[in-house]
Amino acid sequence: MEIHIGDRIAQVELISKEDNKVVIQIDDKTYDLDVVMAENGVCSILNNGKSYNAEITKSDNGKSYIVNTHFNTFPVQIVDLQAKYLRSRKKDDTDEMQDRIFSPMPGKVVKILVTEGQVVEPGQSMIVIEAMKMQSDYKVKKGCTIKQILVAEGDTIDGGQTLITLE
Amino acid sequence: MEIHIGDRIAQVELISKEDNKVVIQIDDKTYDLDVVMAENGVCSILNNGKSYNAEITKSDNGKSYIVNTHFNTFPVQIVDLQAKYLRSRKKDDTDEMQDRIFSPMPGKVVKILVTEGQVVEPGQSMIVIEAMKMQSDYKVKKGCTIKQILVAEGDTIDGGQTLITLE
Amino acid sequence: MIKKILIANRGEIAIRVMRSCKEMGIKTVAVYSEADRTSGHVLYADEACCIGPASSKESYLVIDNIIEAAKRFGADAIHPGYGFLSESSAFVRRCKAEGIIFVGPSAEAMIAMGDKISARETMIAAGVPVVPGSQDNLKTIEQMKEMVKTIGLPVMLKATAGGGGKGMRLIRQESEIEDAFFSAKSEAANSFGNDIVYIEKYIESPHHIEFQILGDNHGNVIHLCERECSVQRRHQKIVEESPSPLMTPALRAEMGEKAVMAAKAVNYSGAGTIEFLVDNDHNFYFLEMNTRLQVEHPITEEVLSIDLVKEQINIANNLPLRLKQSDIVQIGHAIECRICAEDTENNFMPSPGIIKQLTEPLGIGTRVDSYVYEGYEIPMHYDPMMGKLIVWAVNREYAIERMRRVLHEYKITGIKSNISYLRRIMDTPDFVSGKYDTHFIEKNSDFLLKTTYEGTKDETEDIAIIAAYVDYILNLEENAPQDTDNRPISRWREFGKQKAMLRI
Amino acid sequence: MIKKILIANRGEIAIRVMRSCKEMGIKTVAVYSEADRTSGHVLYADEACCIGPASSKESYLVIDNIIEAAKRFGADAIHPGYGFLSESSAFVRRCKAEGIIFVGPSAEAMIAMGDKISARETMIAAGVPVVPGSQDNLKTIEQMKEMVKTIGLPVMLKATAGGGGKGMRLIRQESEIEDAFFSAKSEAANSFGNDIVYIEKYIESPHHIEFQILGDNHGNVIHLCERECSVQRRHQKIVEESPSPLMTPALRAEMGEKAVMAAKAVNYSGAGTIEFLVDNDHNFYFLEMNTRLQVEHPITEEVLSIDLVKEQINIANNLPLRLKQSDIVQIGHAIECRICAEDTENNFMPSPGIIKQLTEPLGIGTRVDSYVYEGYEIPMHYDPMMGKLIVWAVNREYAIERMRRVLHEYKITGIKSNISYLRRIMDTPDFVSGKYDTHFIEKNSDFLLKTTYEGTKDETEDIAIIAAYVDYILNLEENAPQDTDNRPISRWREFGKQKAMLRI
Repeated sequence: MEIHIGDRIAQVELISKEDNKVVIQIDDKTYDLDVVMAENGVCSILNNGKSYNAEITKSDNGKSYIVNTHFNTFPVQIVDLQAKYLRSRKKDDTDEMQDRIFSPMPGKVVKILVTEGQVVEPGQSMIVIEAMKMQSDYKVKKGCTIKQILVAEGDTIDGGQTLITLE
Repeated sequence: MEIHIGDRIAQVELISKEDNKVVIQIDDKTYDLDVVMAENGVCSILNNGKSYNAEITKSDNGKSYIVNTHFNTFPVQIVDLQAKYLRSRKKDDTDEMQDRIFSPMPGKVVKILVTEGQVVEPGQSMIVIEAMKMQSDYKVKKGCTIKQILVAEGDTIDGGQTLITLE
Repeated sequence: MIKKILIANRGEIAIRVMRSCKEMGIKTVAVYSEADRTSGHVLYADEACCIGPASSKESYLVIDNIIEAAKRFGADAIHPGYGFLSESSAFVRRCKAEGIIFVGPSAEAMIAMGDKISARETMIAAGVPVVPGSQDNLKTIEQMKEMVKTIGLPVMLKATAGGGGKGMRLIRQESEIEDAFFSAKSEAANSFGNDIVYIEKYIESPHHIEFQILGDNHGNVIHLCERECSVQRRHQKIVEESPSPLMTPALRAEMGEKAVMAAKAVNYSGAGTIEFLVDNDHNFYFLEMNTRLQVEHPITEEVLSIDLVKEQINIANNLPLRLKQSDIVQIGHAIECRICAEDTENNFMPSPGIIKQLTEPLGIGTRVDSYVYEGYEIPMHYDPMMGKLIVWAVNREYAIERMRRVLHEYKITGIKSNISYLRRIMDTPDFVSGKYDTHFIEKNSDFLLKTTYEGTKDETEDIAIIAAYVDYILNLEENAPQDTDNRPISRWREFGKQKAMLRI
Repeated sequence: MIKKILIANRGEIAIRVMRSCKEMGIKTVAVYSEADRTSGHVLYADEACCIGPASSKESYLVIDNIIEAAKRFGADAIHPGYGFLSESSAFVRRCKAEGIIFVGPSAEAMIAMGDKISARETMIAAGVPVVPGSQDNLKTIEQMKEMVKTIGLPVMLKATAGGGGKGMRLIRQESEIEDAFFSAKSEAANSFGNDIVYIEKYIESPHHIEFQILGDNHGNVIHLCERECSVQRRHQKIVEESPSPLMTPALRAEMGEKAVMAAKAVNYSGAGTIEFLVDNDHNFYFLEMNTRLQVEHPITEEVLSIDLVKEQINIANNLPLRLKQSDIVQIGHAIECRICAEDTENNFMPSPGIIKQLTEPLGIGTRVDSYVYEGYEIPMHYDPMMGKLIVWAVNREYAIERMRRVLHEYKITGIKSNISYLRRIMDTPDFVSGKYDTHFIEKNSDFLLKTTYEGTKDETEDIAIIAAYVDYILNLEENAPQDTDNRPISRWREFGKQKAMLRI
């Protein structure tokens, strides 16, 4: 199975499993492990006696993880057959296409700098969002037209909520 | 509805509820409250501005609670219609009847002091259980006969597990 | 004596104040905005009062609402914490008018120190050194040369209307004066339509070092030594320590004396902080006074073994200072790290959200002042600081080692935090050697933003893969294909969103 | 220098030791029994090794297994913690034979102090006072009277074969001697078939006070002042404090000197504790020596600002003591409470189980040394102690106030704990006044077992009812009638109980 971590694509296979002893192959390395996992996502891994702790949070069909190990945070994607299929179908609309503006975190709309129907240039600022006393403005990557503005100044928004659609 | 707390039986009624504002009547007192509850059972109650925290754990059909407030721990029983019905049916076999020996906590069987078929006297020790370096011996309340011994010396036992049946 | 204190603040500082109140047997009243019902300080207090909507302009900054809460709950004193209304002289006056004790200085002292220009003048009059220079308009090159002679090189030439470095010139040699003067003037005129320029002494390798002071209502003032606060990013302090690695006993005595003079100049009562700029040659200049408790006050508490909040309350109770200057001797070394919900790798973007897992460090020499807990949703409306991690050890080297240990123990997921960034600060050679100034973060930015840490990249990546993979398999096995995380979105459930009437 | 230490222990003391190792840059190896895979010390260590089944006789007490683990992971030293093998001279000898440094004293010192009779003789020879008396058979009433004259009244007459108070007589006056002698002898003969009796000085109002000592491999020994440990239940310490309320500077100097003599008498190296019985008149008697770190060592660390584990490791590294006797000055006051999983209202029955919720106290002057976490299942195989809560404050009064505050913050559910019992100790007049001895728990048992606390009984009961009721309603609303608690039984899931082969 394929697992994506950052830019790396790893081939991962479960070789064997007995109680909490697991053997997992990642690319050309074989790991002989003792793994226990807490309900809250804390994972203790003993690899040849070496003790690692990882904290995981997941989202998106249970196949998309954020994993903390030591002082690192990794995005990890499980690409099983279903995910592969969906990916292949999605190939057409590449990530390059930016069809909306959203904020990764919740916040408040401070200012909207464009109007519907307006033609905007690459790098032009669309909207200013404030969270935790800090303002960020969101820009378009490519030239496009503002399709719809879904929020108003003063609105409270959620993380990931679509604010402006583009075309 | 009836709620039992220790020996006390309280009449509890929900008068109204809007968001986290609730009005609850307990016996002859009416409480106007602001209540929020965490998934892990921590409950914050503001009663007329006074801030209380209670931590609850529950078991047994979700109607039997252990509640910690300040430095007190209370057993709380919700007695709804279903529970009332079950209780009325149970009336026949009173708590007085002791038909088994069990340990409230997990542990290890250190010694079994009786044999099957043996007639025992009130207060006679049946079995010695060890947990956390401490030994406790379990006695019968009334004279009876040992029906069956379900464990052996050296066994690891769970809390609540029947160890010896009596008749 | 004060029996009940309302804490006009939120988050970690509200809890910090309540802890000392609880120890003193003083009842506490929390105030909270609608976004803060589940905040730690509400749960901690004896009583709590909602004072308005999420926006602090409509809640924590509304004097009327806070006074009303104090009266409703019969609080005889108000502790302002830091931020919000803590430096509002209007609030102090209002408390006085309402007969409520304000735990802090008088409105007059606050006003005298609140305005930069009047503070500067007061300090000059009191004999406390300020950054040499003047904000007078330099009209001619002769005036300029005269001024440079008084101040001494290097100087910074600045445009009154300036900003973004425009119209600014650093002058190190006399030969540069003329050119700088004319070019800056014309640049300023072109950029801002205003060619007024002035000069200030340029402080090389500036250290931000502040002195904690305590004054009582009986005219006694002492200083509680210094805190080194030069680890700053955009004027936001990140790491503080005490003692300062730059400090010498002689300099401490001298700066401490000036800090006491500064406080006495405004008849200061309560806890306050005199901030100085110090250069590598130990010249020091008054910067400003903070007329309240500082975020970083715990490091002073640790090296002096005192409780500043208790001292504040004693002062508010009209008691004379418990301590004399001769009692004040720093022991060992303390470091504080501010733990923030922010994405250090993404331009320090704030990262509000739900804390999924939280492990706070414990054990010897460790202090955590925080207000968050597992399952808590950090609101987007306020400061990203979740708490402070403070260590104490016998010396600076041991304190750094301890800070590394406790940052290693600190685990938080669900939101982004600056913990690994702080951990890297503890490994930065300039920090380890103690040879750093306010340019530290800028100078070491590459080192500080290294993304991998400890062990090889592949190894830690593989561990991350294993953790995710095992979780994935466990879920498959449990035959419970859940669409998203089944862990709580927020531990706090709003009690009945549907406005139902229920009768059981 | 030591690079890697195996900690031959579990729970809080294993983590305590690892914390100091981590700060010193020393790698750590945990050992664990099959019941301890998810114990905090396994998660904390750099490496971990399973050494056998749950029963400590088959794991933590098996010298071979521990030595094997040390060799496998290349540990150059072993720290024994307390309990388990920490006072096994056989283990010390084995370490030596295997070329592994044992962080503790020599086998010889351990043996000399391990046996009560030889320890007593060694102490008498070294001039350290012991409880007067002798275990010689008193055959005649004349011998008895002679002995009483030497020891002085009151004395306790005991039967060698005795137990349960049989054959025991407290003699306060000379006139009682004869009667006591004959009646005890006949009682002993009847009860045990053995009439041998002996006498010992009876200590009224005994205080259990111990002195921490440190010795190095170069013959230096210092004492680190005292710990008051008289709050005991069935010889189990519950609360400890330092300094002792009974202590005076003169007595401290005298007892400290004797403690150093005691340690020097056996060429002691490492950290150790000399336990004394002290009466209200400041007479003190050697009780025994513990040749290891004590559970209550943190209160010494707090008042002296040192890290005893680091000192132990430095000594094991053959370094001379870092501190001189003149450096040792207690500052402020520290109290420790032992947090145990036990049902104080039910004869202190141990209460293993799963911790459902856990909130540990934080903030100024607070130290928590523990190993449990939310979701952890406390195994039934070991000691019920989950951790220790330590506070420091400027004086005893403030330390008690702080301890009340932190016990209030400490929340633990799912298992029974002794937290409210400890809280009541902090309110017991004898404790508050500092006038208590080893009879404290017995004397105050009624007060300590009061079940309600703070506020009226009805009020707190109503709050408990409300919490349960609201949870019940919430569950009804969610239309998710679950048979039992839907919160995790244990957070730790055994990875795949069914022995399946899976290929994805």
